[in-house]
Amino acid sequence: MTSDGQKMKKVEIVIEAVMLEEIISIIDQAGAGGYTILPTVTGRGYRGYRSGFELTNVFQNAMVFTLVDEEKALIISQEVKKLIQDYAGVIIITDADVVWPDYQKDR
Amino acid sequence: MTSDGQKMKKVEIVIEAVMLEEIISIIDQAGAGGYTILPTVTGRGYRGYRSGFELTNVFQNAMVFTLVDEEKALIISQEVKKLIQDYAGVIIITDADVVWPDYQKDR
Amino acid sequence: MTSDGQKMKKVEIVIEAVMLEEIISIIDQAGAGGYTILPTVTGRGYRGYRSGFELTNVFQNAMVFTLVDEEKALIISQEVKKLIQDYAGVIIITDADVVWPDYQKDR
Amino acid sequence: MDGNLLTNLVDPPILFFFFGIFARLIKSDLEIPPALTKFFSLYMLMAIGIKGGSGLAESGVSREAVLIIISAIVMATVVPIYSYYILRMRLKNLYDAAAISATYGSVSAITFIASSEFISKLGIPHGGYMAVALVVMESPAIVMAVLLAGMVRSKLALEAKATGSKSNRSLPMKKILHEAFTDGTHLMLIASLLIGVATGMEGKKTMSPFTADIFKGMLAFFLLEMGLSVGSRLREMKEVGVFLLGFGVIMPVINSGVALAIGHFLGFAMGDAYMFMILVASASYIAVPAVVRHAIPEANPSLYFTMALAITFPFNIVFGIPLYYKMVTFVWGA
Amino acid sequence: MDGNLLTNLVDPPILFFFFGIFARLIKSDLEIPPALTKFFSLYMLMAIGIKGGSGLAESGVSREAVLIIISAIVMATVVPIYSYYILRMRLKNLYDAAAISATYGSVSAITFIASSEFISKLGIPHGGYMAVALVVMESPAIVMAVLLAGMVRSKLALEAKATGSKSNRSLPMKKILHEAFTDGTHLMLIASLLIGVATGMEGKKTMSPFTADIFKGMLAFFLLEMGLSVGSRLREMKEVGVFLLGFGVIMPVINSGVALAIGHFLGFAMGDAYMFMILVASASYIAVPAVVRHAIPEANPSLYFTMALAITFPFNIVFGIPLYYKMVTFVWGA
Amino acid sequence: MDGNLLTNLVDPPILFFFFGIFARLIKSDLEIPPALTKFFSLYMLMAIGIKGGSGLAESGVSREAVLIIISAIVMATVVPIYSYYILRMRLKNLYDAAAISATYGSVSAITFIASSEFISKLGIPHGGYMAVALVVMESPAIVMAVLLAGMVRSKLALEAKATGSKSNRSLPMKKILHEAFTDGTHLMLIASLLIGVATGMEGKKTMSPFTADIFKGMLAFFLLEMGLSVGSRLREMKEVGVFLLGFGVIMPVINSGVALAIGHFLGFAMGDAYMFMILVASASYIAVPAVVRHAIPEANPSLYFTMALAITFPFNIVFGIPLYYKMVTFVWGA
Ligand SMILES: Nc1ncnc2c1ncn2[C@@H]1O[C@H](COP(=O)(O)O)[C@@H](O)[C@H]1O
Ligand SMILES: Nc1ncnc2c1ncn2[C@@H]1O[C@H](COP(=O)(O)O)[C@@H](O)[C@H]1O
Ligand SMILES: Nc1ncnc2c1ncn2[C@@H]1O[C@H](COP(=O)(O)O)[C@@H](O)[C@H]1O
Ligand code: NA
Ligand code: NA
Ligand code: NA
Repeated sequence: MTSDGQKMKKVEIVIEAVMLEEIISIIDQAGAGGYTILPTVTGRGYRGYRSGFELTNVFQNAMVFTLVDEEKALIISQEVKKLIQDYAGVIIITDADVVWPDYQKDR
Repeated sequence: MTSDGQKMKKVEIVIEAVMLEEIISIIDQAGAGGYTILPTVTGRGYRGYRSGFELTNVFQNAMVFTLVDEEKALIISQEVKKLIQDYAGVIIITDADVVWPDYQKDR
Repeated sequence: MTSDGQKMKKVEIVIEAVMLEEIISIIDQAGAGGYTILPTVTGRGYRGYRSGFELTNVFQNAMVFTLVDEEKALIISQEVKKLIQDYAGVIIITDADVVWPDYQKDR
Repeated sequence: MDGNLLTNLVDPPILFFFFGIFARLIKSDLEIPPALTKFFSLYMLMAIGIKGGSGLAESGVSREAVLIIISAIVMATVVPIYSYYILRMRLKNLYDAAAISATYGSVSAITFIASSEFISKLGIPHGGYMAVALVVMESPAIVMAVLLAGMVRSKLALEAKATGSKSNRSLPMKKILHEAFTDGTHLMLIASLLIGVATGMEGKKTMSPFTADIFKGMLAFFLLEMGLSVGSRLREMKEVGVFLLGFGVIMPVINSGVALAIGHFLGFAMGDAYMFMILVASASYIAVPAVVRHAIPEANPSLYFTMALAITFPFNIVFGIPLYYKMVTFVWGA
Repeated sequence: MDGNLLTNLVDPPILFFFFGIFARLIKSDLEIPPALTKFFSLYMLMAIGIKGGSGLAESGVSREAVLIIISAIVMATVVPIYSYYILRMRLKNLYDAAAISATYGSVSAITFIASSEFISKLGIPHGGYMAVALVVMESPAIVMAVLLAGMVRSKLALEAKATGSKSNRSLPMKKILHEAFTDGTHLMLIASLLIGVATGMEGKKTMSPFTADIFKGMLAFFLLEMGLSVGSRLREMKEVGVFLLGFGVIMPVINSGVALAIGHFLGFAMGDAYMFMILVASASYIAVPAVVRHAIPEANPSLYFTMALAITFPFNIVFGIPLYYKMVTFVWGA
Repeated sequence: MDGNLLTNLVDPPILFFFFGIFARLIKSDLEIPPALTKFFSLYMLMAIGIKGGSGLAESGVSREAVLIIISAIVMATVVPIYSYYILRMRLKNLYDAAAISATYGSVSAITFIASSEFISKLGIPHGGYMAVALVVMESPAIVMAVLLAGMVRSKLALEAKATGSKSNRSLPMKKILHEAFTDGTHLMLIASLLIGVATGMEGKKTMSPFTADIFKGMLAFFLLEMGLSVGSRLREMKEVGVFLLGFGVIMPVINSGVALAIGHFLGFAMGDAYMFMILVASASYIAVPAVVRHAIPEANPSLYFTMALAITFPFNIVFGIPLYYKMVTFVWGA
């Protein structure tokens, strides 16, 4: 892959919007350096269509991803997996080459 | 990759917003377990800049991704490819490790 | 990977919303065939939480990705890397199989 | 019912509600942007609060006001309990029973508004403290439902003992209470009420071009969105089933009857009694689902949300509003 | 043109339109959030509908009303046909010709509003049924354009025979009709009209603080957004070319002339004739592009959208509104 | 301060501001959708512009108007300079000093509105040209700050010579000027002013149900959002530190004093002098940060934005508005 990138895991999580905060606290507790939120996505899955155009955000999804090393990816996916027994959601893990500013090389 | 994930394809499709429904019906017909929609994205491609800030959604894009096995990825990308001869759009396929809730393991 | 796709790099960039235009001009100058913008994302990183719900877009992020060959990916990531010394942002590079319409095969 | 009562329905906002349902049924792409829906809903609460609060500042807190507010809290606590026991007669998933109970114990601000318009048109006044009753009824039902769900959890844990791999992921009571009381829409109503009390008739006058004059138009848009939402939920009706459908139309009538009895026993004025019936008969589809989704994750939101929004809300708007009026005039003898 | 007529332009909403164009030309980052734009556009349709519908309830359906509505349908069908034949004299891509024809056969609600403000200021009334004419003109043009495009497709298929690798991906007529008739903005206008008819003067009075009093302010914001959109489209003007630019300004005048002749022949009242000219002269940049993008995917939206929005709309607002008035007064002899 | 002055605070919009802060402090999820916030902010500017412009059309441009506008430009240029020299006494990062100076040289439209409401309630008029003063004060401060930052850059470059790996990524002056003058909100105010001048009392009358009658309600929503924003910024207060906190409350008072002296020396009417004090005392949290983030990327927006929004804005609303009134009446002897 591109030379100066750092090999990391990109862990993407689609989740019910009401659970976004718990997901973020899982990510934080795993010691991730950060995360990015896509605040409103919609979708269909095992639990049917989640339209996101209702009066309540109960039927809305959010998406968040975090760039972490393999070990943290495992911790996060295990924790989130427990949550998505009860809540709509899915976890997607891909390999990624991440480029940080120089002064953040130590992540 | 992370141990308990299922190896799948993540098929991402950027498409004119007006064609979102056809894309979804292609995904459904291919037998995908679900999809996630990012309802408003903008972009530039072969057909020029698509700003998304007009009175009509004719110049707007949407994005959708579905997690499927290799075979379905092929079917979907072939079908969508036909559509994007006439409509702005692109198909992106990546390898992904997907973690489902336990009771959905059979996907 | 899926047969008829073209092997490319997907370069994703999360950046302060105010810098979106510079990022796009970097992508354009590198000769990329296009890009896709996710206009409002939020997140946390080295520079703290960027909520996106302020009166000004100074605390908001945007996300953009471009599909390019390895060489251009390198150029873009090097240029953007300079910018994210001063501005919040991160660069993520993944391998992707991209399917274009037939008449665009020459990209 | 005489023609007079059906005039409730020949009102632009109500007609836009039906239009919304229709548009969804014929699969139109009509859509109110979510940002506007959220704004309209905050606007409605501001309007109720300013009106109720300034009325309260004018009238002061009477003995009847206190009685009504206490009755409201009591009913918001008791309705979930008897609802739960009725529901568990037929529902297998007891968490669903608890969650549905919460929505019926709580209230719908838009039903309150529509009834208030209806009764004001008939020239019958009601007190500003009815908005306070609206406020105090929102949360107790949630607390009750959570207690019921806790009961269910303990019971199931006892039964299942070692089987329980699916760990209890419900929130601690403290966090639930925090959510119930700091919920944005809830706070908006409370704040508007207090601001109405603090600024009185002067404040009301300043705000009324915004909160009163253009109110009907904003309501028309909001009810249009409600109609669209109801329309899309109608497809999930088969999931709800006959028993719950029946519950969704019979329960409001029973609840309004209980409220009527209390109002008569305690000697409420007719307008107040009517609004009290409306509060008790209505079910919550905004605040309660938002909290209960966290508090009772085991319950299926397609059930409790659909019942409150797509069954009980339209039932109350179309039949309930004139029916409860018939009931109250029958007893009070207007 | 006398000064009197230019007063049309010294109106805050119209000035905000020019400001919008200017802001884009100097590359300002000014932007109306898309959610608001959508809301304003639904609001405009609600306002037209309530006003027209309640007017209709008042006046009843006269013989002239019926004549006007029939004429409207006829013109919406005929304009695309002759437009198409004019366009194909110079356009190589016949799909573009079909799509452009559709926009010119259909109508612009905002042009209708601006003209209605203009003529009302001059004290000349027009019937509530003009809003019905606005409604019925939206869809026939789409149907015509699709038929024309179908003709083109057959012809090209014949010519190309085995060459045709690019399969026909256009929608079946049934789906196009569904889209044309259930389009959200289209339904909103119809529903508002019907609600206006059903609730009459009473409904109008209830709604008017919202739909009439603050109307000018909402229009100012909407026209500002229109100006911004026009401004950004202006850059794509060179793609349009001299022929289409000429078409975009001459066609409305021709169309208004035809409408004038019909109106005179059938003996319309002057205000009605004027509004009929406006309808026929205006082009659609919201509903038609949304459907035609599906129905005729081979056509380039940068052409038909830009022409309707960035050429014909401003031309009508600035020159058309007073010009057609000159024309109608010349014939009716006001 | 007598009770009379505190009436400023017993106004629904102001109370909604405090409610917003409170809601954030107790971590409520209350939120105004960003699209609406943007709309409200454009609405406010439209309202100021139409009102000021039509007033100006009525009164014409007096000698005092010219003097005030010149004074406004001078103060917007001078305030950043002395602010910078005060700030660099303690701040290590000189870019931060330059950026903060820009916000204090510029102005806050909402503070202007709140003061205008306050003083109008007391029956003291001010000229339409005060809105022009508001306009002309926005940009000079930005230019000054950029010049200061340029100075810093040259100095640091000299000091560091070969060390400088972090290349200068600031924008060229031409682009900064473009941004400063074409900033959307800035243009909206200018355009509304000009439209107000062009359409005069007629235009004002047409627009006033929208721009004046429902104004207080829109302001209430906007101030609620301001309160929410202030509330979330309060957590970043420790980053700001004691020195800057002190600067944020003392500087406005000093600035208002300087403005008072100028106003007295040049013989402004009391209402104009008061509004001039407000302009000079207020700090910009919308336009300036948006431009300065590009123009001085080395500066930390958490400092300059938080100071203007979360310290100086609430200080002015709560204490400044009555305090500056005390000051002006003390000198003018009301
Ligand atoms: N196969 C899939 N591909 C893409 N997104 C999915 C898939 N399955 C589920 N999702 C997303 O995850 C959300 C919750 O899924 P579920 O819990 O299966 O209902 C859905 O609403 C989708 O947004
Ligand atoms: N090279 C690319 N990288 C990322 N997105 C692209 C690329 N090319 C096209 N797109 C996206 O796909 C949409 C349609 O592309 P096109 O059909 O090439 O105009 C664009 O508006 C972009 O959002
Ligand atoms: N580890 C990470 N994972 C995902 N997104 C990140 C990560 N670090 C930073 N970001 C995103 O990049 C933005 C800027 O990062 P930073 O410059 O580190 O503050 C953040 O606001 C996030 O949206
Ligand atoms: Na209830
Ligand atoms: Na036409
Ligand atoms: Na200032």
